[in-house]
Amino acid sequence: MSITDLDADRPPERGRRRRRRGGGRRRRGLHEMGMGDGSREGAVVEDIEVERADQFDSYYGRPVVKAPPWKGPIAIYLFLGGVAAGSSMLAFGAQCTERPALRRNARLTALGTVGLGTLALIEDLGRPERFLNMMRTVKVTSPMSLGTWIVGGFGTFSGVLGALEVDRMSGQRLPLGPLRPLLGAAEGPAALGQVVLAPVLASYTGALLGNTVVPTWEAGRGHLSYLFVSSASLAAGGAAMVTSPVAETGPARLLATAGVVGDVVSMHRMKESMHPLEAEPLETGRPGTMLTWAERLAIVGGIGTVLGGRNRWIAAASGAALLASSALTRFGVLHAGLESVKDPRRVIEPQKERLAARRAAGISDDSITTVG
Amino acid sequence: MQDFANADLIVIEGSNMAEAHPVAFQWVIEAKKRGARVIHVDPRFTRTSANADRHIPIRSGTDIVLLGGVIRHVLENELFFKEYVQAYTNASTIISEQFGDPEDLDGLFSGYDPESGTYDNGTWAYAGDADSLARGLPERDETLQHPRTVFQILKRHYARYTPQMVQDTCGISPEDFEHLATAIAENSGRQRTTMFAYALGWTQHQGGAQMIRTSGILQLLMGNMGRPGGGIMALRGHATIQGSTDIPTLYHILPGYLPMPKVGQDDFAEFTRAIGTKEQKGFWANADIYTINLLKAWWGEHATAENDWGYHHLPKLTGAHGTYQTTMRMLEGGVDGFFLFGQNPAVGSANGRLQRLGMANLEWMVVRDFYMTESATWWRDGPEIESGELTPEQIATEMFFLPAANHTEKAGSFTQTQRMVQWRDQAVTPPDDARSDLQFMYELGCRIREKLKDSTDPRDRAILELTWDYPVDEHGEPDAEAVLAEINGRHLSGEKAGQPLSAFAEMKADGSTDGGCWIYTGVYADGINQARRRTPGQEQDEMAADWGWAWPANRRILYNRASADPQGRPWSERKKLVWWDEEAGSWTGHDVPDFPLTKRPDDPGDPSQGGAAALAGTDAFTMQADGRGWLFAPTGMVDGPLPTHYESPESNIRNPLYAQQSNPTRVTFQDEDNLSSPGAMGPGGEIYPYVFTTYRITEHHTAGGMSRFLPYLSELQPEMYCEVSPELAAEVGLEPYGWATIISARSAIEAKVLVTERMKPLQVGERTVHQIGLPFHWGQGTEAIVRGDGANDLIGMNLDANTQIQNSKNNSCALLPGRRPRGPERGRLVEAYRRRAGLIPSEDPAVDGAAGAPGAGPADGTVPHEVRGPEEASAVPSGERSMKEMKNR
Amino acid sequence: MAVMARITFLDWPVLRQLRGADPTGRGTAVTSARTRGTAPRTVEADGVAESVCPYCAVGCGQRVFHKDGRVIQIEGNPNSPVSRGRLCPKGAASQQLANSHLRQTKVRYRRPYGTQWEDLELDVAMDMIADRFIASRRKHWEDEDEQGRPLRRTMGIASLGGATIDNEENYLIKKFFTAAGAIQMENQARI
Amino acid sequence: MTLLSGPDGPAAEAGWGHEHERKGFFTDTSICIGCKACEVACKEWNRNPIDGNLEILGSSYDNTGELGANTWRHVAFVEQGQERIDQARESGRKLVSLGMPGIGPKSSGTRGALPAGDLSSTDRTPPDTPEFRWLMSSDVCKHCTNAGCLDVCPTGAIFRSEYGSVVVQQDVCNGCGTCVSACPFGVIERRDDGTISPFAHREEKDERMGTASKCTLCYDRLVDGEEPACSATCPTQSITFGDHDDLTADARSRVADLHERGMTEARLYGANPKDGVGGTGSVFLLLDEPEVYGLPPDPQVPTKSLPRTYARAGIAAAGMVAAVALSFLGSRR
Repeated sequence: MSITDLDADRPPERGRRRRRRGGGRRRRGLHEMGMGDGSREGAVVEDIEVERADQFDSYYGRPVVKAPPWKGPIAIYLFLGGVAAGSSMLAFGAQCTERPALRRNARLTALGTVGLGTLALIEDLGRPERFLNMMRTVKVTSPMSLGTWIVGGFGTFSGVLGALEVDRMSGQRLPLGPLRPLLGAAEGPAALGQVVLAPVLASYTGALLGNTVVPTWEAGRGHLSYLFVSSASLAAGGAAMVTSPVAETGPARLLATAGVVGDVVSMHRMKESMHPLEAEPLETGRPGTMLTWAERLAIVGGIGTVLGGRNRWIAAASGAALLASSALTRFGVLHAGLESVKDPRRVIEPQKERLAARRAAGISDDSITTVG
Repeated sequence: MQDFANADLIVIEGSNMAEAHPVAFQWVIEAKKRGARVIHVDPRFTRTSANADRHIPIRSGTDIVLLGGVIRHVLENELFFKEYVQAYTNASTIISEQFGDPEDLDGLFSGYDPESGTYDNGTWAYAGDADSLARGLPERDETLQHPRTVFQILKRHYARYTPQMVQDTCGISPEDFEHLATAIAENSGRQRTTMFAYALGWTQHQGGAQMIRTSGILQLLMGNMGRPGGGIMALRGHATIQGSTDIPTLYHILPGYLPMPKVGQDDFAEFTRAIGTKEQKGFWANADIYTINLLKAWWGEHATAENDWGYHHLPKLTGAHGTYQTTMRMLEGGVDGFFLFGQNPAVGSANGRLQRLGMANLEWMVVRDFYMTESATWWRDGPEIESGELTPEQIATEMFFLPAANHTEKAGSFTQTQRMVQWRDQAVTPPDDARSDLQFMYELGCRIREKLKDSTDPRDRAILELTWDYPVDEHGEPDAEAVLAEINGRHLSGEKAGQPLSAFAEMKADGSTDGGCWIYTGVYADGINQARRRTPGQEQDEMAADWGWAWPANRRILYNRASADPQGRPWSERKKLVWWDEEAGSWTGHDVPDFPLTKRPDDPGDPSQGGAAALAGTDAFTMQADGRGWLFAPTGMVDGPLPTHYESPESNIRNPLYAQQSNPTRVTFQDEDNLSSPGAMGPGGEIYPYVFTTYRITEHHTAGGMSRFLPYLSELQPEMYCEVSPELAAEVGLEPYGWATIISARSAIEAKVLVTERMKPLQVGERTVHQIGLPFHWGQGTEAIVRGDGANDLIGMNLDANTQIQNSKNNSCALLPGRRPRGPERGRLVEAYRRRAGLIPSEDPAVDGAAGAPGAGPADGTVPHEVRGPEEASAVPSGERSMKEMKNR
Repeated sequence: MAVMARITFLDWPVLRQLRGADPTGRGTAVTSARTRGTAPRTVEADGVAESVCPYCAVGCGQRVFHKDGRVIQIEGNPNSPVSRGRLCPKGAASQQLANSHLRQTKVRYRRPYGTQWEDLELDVAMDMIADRFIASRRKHWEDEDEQGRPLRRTMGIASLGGATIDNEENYLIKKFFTAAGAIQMENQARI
Repeated sequence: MTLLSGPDGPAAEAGWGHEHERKGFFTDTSICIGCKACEVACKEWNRNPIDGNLEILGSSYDNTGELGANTWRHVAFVEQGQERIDQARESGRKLVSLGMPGIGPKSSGTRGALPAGDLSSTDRTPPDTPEFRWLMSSDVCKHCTNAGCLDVCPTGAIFRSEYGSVVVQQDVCNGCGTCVSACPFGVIERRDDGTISPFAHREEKDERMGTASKCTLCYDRLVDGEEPACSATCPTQSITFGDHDDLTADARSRVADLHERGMTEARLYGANPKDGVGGTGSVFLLLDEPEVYGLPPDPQVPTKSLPRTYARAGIAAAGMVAAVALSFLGSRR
């Protein structure tokens, strides 16, 4: 509407700046800017416009729950922790079945990945210098607390075993002095300890994410551990295929293949068990793309492993594909979760449905909303 | 405040109480919990409406029609409180034969002088012989049947204020009107009371004082004055805005509502007789004593009976010298120096542009504030600098910014909205150069006196003879209690010499006492700072008489004699406040009785004496010369004895009641930057088709000097916005939370758009009226945390003649989507609209479009830079009404 | 880690979990020494001054806690019969009113046609203002009007006050300005 | 070892014994005037940074948006028309008919000296202003009986106080952020930015930066016998503080009173100890469905299903062990 010729002199409208806090969280979308009637707003989540649902109420489309402040390093940790766990189990198997190269490489992989993973974990803390406060308590109600102790123990054992392997590789040139015999004596217990903690290390992260109210993770509560151990298995297998000669990587290939099957199956079963709104972030947007590629790479890697695993190059390539697949799975799941909180419908709709279902089933005394 | 809880119905009109006075609103909630109803009448649905039982949207500026309609309703249906009306109001008083009502004169009262645009109120007088009138005994007809009784005049005056008229003027449905009228009728009488609360939604109109009068009439008719849970609560907006009218820094009055002398009042006796005569009833009969005591307080031993107590030291007024007149004078170059004591006129006063241009025309100015407000920095970052019109290099004004001490850094008293004086203890000393205004003024005075000490110029005598010696502490801060003691007054001679007075009745006319503000006498009784009394509220009844001190005489509810029937018995057990105790032979009750303590209810009064002795036992309105509550105000109002509806000057609606469109006494200033839309009176009115109204919100304070510099308040309301209805947004093409440009005949500003159903278009006759809400807290500058365009830039300096307060509530504008132009283009946009509206035709500039139009104010455009309406308006203390009128902020 | 270092071994929450009544580590077992020593900052105040809110005219009571010459907290005064201890957002922000970093505590001076603020001694500023007051008062002095009636006033000086200045301050301003003949004295009460 | 709090109440279960009554808030949104004094008093006391970009957020008068690291009290503003009010009234009525703990005997005890007309059971005429309403509600940490944030905190930084409130020890927290994802109400958040003074003193260091942050129920005031800053300042006492049991009783009688006046839209939120978080320490009276205020309709503390989640993790771990074992067994040389 132009009333005067002076209108042309107006400065352009400023683009809507985002709120500083909360990273990319968007405070309002087009629909919310409607009439200030906060009760009845369609929601706009980043980059995806969800059509306005008339039955849907929220407060200006703002999130009901918050995403944890977890960024890339956490996905890296999830990935590396899985590789470490699987590798240590391969190393233990290799130790038992006398596959020295696999044993050595897997042990070193485990040490490297758990070390880097721990650094990533620390990096993501708000106050990294207080990392050791994790060791103040043991809390059974906190997967993070238990996980810290698991990582701590696993890391210690990995350190012992890694040091041994490095010492061996360098022809016992590490300046270990009197510690060397001790270290040697510790190999057995350390390997045992490592292999006991490893599967828990691989699976607890499922509980870590599952034990939240982040819609997609919460809904995946019953499946995430399966997905994560599968992903750990295929990644560890892949790592071994990259690092070790084909002669010794038979078990790794089998494990990787099993991992691929577990990965694909558990992901599908997880999605099926979810409310469509909760599953949506796993299938759309960047996380969806990552997960699609994760699946493709897993399948390609799996086929490569099965069909060409005895060829060093194909094995290495397949291993790399599997590693990438696992990393993408972790990134995808992490970001799908972070994404899922942005649309309050993913929280409200499933909750309303479950509340209605309970009421329909005659349970009406457990609602948070009451009239007396 | 606490008295809200005693009301059965609370009508909040012209106030957004929950937002502007949130803590006082607890008493409204309390009343609601006790079962009271709350009705909110307001153009906007606000946070007050959200907590009311009903919100009635009203077209801004039509309150007199709505309440006039209720008055008609209760008169026609005999729903008024007859016993009360007969005993305590002037309903039965007969008015002069010469009186002519707007009903007869099509919108004008008798006595109008079109030349000056003012009334001679001689024809509004009571009937009766001069001597009886002087003694407050006019002719009366107790049957109320005489056609010239106030009662009958009132009936005729409001006869056409019908529900239909209410609908056609206010845009209020008959159902809403019925609801309000019925609620008021049902909640008045012996058993129940209705309370009105208003604020700037009434005062900031040209005719605002009359809006308050309308509710005063209604409350008198319903018997709600002087009773618990009744009355009219003026919700004032600043910590001691009541105090600053009681002890004024206002041009037209001296402390205690004594007027400033006007030119020609060269005789002291003549001056005091103009305030109150010795023969008249009530407490104004002693005006001479109050004045003498004030002059004694100021000039001490130099004030003697021989020299008229130093009366001739007082400067004389020649007209209105209000803040807007001063602005015009600044623009003309007639003012050199300007002091701002914590005020931000660049943002807070009407027509911000003229305010800033005025300041740019000074030689020097002193800004005393906590922060670098826009009034301190306009010369470097004001809108006129942005537009390139001015540069600092062109501005000669020498600026002194002196940091001020805040309320925790000095001791002193505030008087809150219910006249209660409360003392603040000092917590800490002010930082660095920060000083209290007390210290600043005292020290400046000392320095000036020192510099003039050898002067023989008679002009300087008033300064040199001034009592100007207060004890100071080690930081040079004067003892505020010593000042309070002077305000209170003391015995100067006799056995009590040096002791404080305990009541203004102790003041003497012989110079043996002094007192700086007679209504505050008693605040320092017994040498104790009564304002500092702090008996916890939990340990007292609701009246809480031992907390602080309320003037006069620690009385919490004025005219509380009226809470008892003529025989002195409470109207009802439920609404008991003050009553006659036959055994004790005195008035008693929960409050300090507002009546001579031992005067019996059946005392006929002694007309041969003046003052309190002349009051009859039923003359409950003790400040009035006839002892009655005034339904009809023969004096005191410059625009008529009865409230009459006029349209706002910029209104696009023709006055549905009279040919007279706008208030004929309204005041305006001619300036090319102070133009007005002709509204319905000229073709150009349609160029500014929408009404805008400005207001305060909870999160900010006035011009922002005490809120926009505070992070925690700034984040709550960070940007200037306008509130529009969905219908208006659609009509204009506004995007929610996008930008809009609002253009008035004065300026153009931009604001974020809040599209909300809280704004409702009103159907008024054929026309759909769209109202736009604009909070006025923001200003253009660079120092505050949050900044924005100032709504007051849109408002003209157009004043109510009674109070000289500007009309901020009802002005017209155009509305465009998008941001306003930058730089000089902003001015061009404003000009383009003016041209289209015909406000600046090329050959005949600066003529108000309303001039010459039928029924318009007669002298529009002819009086340059001058006011219409004599300043004596609020300068004449005529009792109840004028007390109230002082509260119009 | 500094925090860990301060914790003695026996204070280690894991041991407290094992020893005490809080095995899940969600209460007494995990409190830090600082938490156990928690105290409100108001207890450290040197004093509490009873005051009144400087914003609107309701007149809510305030308690001003101060320490080392600075206001550290302002709260509602529960004893006030008007406000019963409650404050609105502005009243609740009054501590910030006193301590905001934007507060200006030094005299600033801008000379005619100047483009910047300059520093100025308070004493010098007061003297300059007194000189200007006297000069402007004289320059615009009016002894009488055109009809020869006494006026005894000056139109050269005006003032506009907010309504947060105390009664005592208003009184001195009114008193001095009136004595000086400066009648153009106004207040927020007319805005 | 109980994962969730038992019948003795949260404080007792956390090792405090029974010395103190459980404290909490009752926020009666039907008398909230949206003044935001609670937000300011909270920030003043806790010296919390301001939020946002100093821009209008586009949600009526709400410009702080939501509860978070810096804003511990948040006032929501919702504008609604007639249709929505009818729906709210209807949904409130339905709650009654669900056979939930019913409204107690009718009482008009709070009416004051004069009975305000006969409001017998047949008169269910809703009060005035039915065409439009503007809801305001001050939200705050719920101080859940079973608090997700507290349960998942790995450092013990979050603890249950002797008053039953849930408090973050900011000298302990290392900012892992797990608690953020465990709060069903989206309350707790890690403070990653924010400053009290936007222009001056930007360098001013907030020692609490990087740690999780939320309402402490003014723990540092309670220990001295003071009430929390927000409830102390609330002009209309929409926010009240006190013993949890008393407040819940008040809340119940208030909701009964409103229903009696025809305001069937009134309902309580958090007053049911059987709900998914075991009831909340902060109880609310709402005038519409919780989601309208940004509250979850059926929050569940994650810990409730933690045993099952752990079991899944165990099975998965076992499965991995089996897979590895089989891999070696299956590829014997």
